[in-house]
Amino acid sequence: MNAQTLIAQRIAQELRDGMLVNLGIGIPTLVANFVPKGMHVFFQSENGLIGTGPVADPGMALPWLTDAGGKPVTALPGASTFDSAMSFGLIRGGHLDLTVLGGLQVDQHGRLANWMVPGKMVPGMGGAMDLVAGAKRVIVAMQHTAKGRPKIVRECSLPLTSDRPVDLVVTELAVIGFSEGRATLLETMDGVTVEEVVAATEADLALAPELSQKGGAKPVPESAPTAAVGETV
Amino acid sequence: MNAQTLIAQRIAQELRDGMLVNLGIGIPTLVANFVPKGMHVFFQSENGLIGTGPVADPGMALPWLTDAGGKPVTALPGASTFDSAMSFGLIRGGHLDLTVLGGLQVDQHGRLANWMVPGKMVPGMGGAMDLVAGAKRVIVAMQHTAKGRPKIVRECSLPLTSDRPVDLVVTELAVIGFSEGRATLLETMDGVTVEEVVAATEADLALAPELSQKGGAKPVPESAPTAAVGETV
Amino acid sequence: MKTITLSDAVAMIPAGATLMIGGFMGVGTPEPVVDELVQQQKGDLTVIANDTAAPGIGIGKLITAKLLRRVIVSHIGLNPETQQQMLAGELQVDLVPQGTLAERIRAGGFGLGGILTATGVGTIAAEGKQTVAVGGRDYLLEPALRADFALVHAFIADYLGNLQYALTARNFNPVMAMAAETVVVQAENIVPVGVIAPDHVMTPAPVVDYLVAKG
Amino acid sequence: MKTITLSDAVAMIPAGATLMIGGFMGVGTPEPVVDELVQQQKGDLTVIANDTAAPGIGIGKLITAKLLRRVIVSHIGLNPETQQQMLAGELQVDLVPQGTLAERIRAGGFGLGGILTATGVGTIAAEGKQTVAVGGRDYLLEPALRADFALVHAFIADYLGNLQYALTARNFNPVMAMAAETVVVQAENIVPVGVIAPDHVMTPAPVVDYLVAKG
Repeated sequence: MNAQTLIAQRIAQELRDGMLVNLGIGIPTLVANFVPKGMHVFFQSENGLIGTGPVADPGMALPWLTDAGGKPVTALPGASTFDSAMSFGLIRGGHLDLTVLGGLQVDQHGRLANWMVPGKMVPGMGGAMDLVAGAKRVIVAMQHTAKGRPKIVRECSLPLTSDRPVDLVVTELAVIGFSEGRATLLETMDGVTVEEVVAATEADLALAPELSQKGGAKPVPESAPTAAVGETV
Repeated sequence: MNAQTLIAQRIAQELRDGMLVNLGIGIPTLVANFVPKGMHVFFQSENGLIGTGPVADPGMALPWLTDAGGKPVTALPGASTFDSAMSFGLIRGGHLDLTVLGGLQVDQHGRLANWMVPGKMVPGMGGAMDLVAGAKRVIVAMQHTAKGRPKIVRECSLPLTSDRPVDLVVTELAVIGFSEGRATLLETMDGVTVEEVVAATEADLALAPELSQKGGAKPVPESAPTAAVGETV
Repeated sequence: MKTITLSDAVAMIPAGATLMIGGFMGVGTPEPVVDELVQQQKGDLTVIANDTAAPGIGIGKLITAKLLRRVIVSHIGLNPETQQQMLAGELQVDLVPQGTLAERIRAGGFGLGGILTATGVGTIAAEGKQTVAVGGRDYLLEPALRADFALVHAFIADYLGNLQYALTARNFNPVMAMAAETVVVQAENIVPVGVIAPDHVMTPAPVVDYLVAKG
Repeated sequence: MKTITLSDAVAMIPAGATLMIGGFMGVGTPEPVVDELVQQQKGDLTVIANDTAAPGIGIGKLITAKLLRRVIVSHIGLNPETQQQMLAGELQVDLVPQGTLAERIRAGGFGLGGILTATGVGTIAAEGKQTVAVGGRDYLLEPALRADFALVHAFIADYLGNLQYALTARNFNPVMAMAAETVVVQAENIVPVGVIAPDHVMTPAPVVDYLVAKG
């Protein structure tokens, strides 16, 4: 199992029946592949859809039915559509139970930077600032390091997406929470030691008393060609 | 022709093709009976309807299709329905071309009081404050005096509905405009003299250079049993 | 979304709760839910709604039963009992311009702290309100409103909780369905998933907490 | 509402105008109107929209043709030409969080001076913005946006101008149809009055100024 799959599978364990969930582009999108059997989850696309289904079969795409990346998707039975004001009303108004987003950096209080690299990448924040400020629960799905440098840092060098801390960061090495206002190592992935996680993390990590080992396989090495995927929303 | 009909007929001359119009309860409602032949006007009910039609025939009323007074109405072909937020978006957002409202008092700058009499009648402002603040054009339909006392006054003794001046007041005696920031007598009704209007008006009245005599009949006396109708919105 | 009996739905509501109740002069009010509130004698309630309808209709029944401590409404003119209780000091009545009321409720449901409106500037509706100038024009800052429960009437609900309203019975229902901790829906018709087309859903299923089962 | 040819519709728009253009990554953008803007070489435009799409798609065509002076958008990430023109100082790019952009446009069309949102607090999106506390929480005061023209795409328009949008092509179109001095609609289907049921009208006819006739 590669790092992306490992991360997506672990995040899928956070899903609950009836949740309204918004998935960012990249690794977050993969979470939809691992919804537990028998569970009904509503997936929102912020361009105006609840009940987003998989990509359309060849020849079945409709130009008026797309995901937030503009790619043709399908709609599941019970889907609903609405305008952008309503879509972000759902996001900001406490109706979105969970958002899963990519990340560039997370600081030791859980504050996320994921929308720009000054002078290099200025795509615009799109819906990211609303999602982090508004969702009931925010999970960041990202590789633990980028080109060998930690992405969970003392202080973000990149511009913040929100001053509201995220709830959970899931990487191919670990699950880290921020409920106490500081980075807390909750789980290590299968075959990963606490020492390995600490070494790959710049932020000070508290250790949860119930620290456990999860996940199904050794992560792929950092140099795997998947590293650039899912870093932006 | 009684005073109400006279007023409603005169106001109907202000209608233009394609206008979106909101009529208050009382005399204003009668304006819908005098839309010029061949002209298409959209009537809004602020409870969420454009294309309000006449009262339903016996046995044809639908409990989910009512006017702003809660009375069953019909909908004309091309009607549309919407929620209260949208309804008042249309009113405040510059989309409502004209509102016709009843009045208790109008001051010499055109500011209207029509929603409460402290200690006596406190129905609530309903949509009146939004209508006066938001409509492109506001016309007040009211009898010129109440129990012999002028209703167009120097200063309103009753609480204002808005600080935005109305555009026109139409009574059974006269048409008075406020475009110059002060009450200006524009027309007298058929058979009414300028002196009669001035005598029945407390506010100082400027006389329009093109002052003309309009309307089809002598007004009914003030004591007519219609006097209490249309005073509130 | 869970289905619930009418009796259990109202039993969830504690005395003293703040309720948003859909409807405009009773049209679009979940009448069976109102009747059950009277039946269970839930008292000391605060109600946020367009109006207090009339005696014997919708929220008017709650007024007559003296179950309300406070109402936040735009109009009480068609219910003389509301005025009587207000003048007798038994009922606090907060009057809010109708468009401002709709936007304050919407703001509560859409995650906005409030909105700026010119409605009410220079009137007694501006008393105690902060005034903010934008682009040279004065606006009142009107804060968001939320409630413990929204009691919503729909024309059609599907098994998931997607809602469609009918004609002028829509009014405050869709904004209230967004603005409460717990959303209870009474629907005239309950239909299988897919009967309401995605483009015709007016309130999406995930915001609905309880759908009252047919008796 | 008047019907108008595509050519005449675009001829109305002066160089230097501010346009709201519906669409999300090109989906729900009135493509023929965009093509005609390029054809008539309307320049120095300010565009308010969700994004600048991609080269060859929707607003991307206006970028490629260098017709834009300024864009107010939430996202430019899928159009490298937008970034190039921005870095070269040829194009002013104002980035606004997507939900804030939708609400600022809605506020412009709904007669609100602005709205309060927590989105962007503590980030560079808050720079130069007034902060207002409501109920102990900080919000940014985000002012209303309006435009000279709204270029709207609808799935169905009736002869009066009532509009219905399809699925995710709705996006910014309904709020923009409320927020401009002149509203120009390009519809995939034009139908007789009554084909769209009152409850399914998403933009009521009176707000539409021009409906582009089929070529």
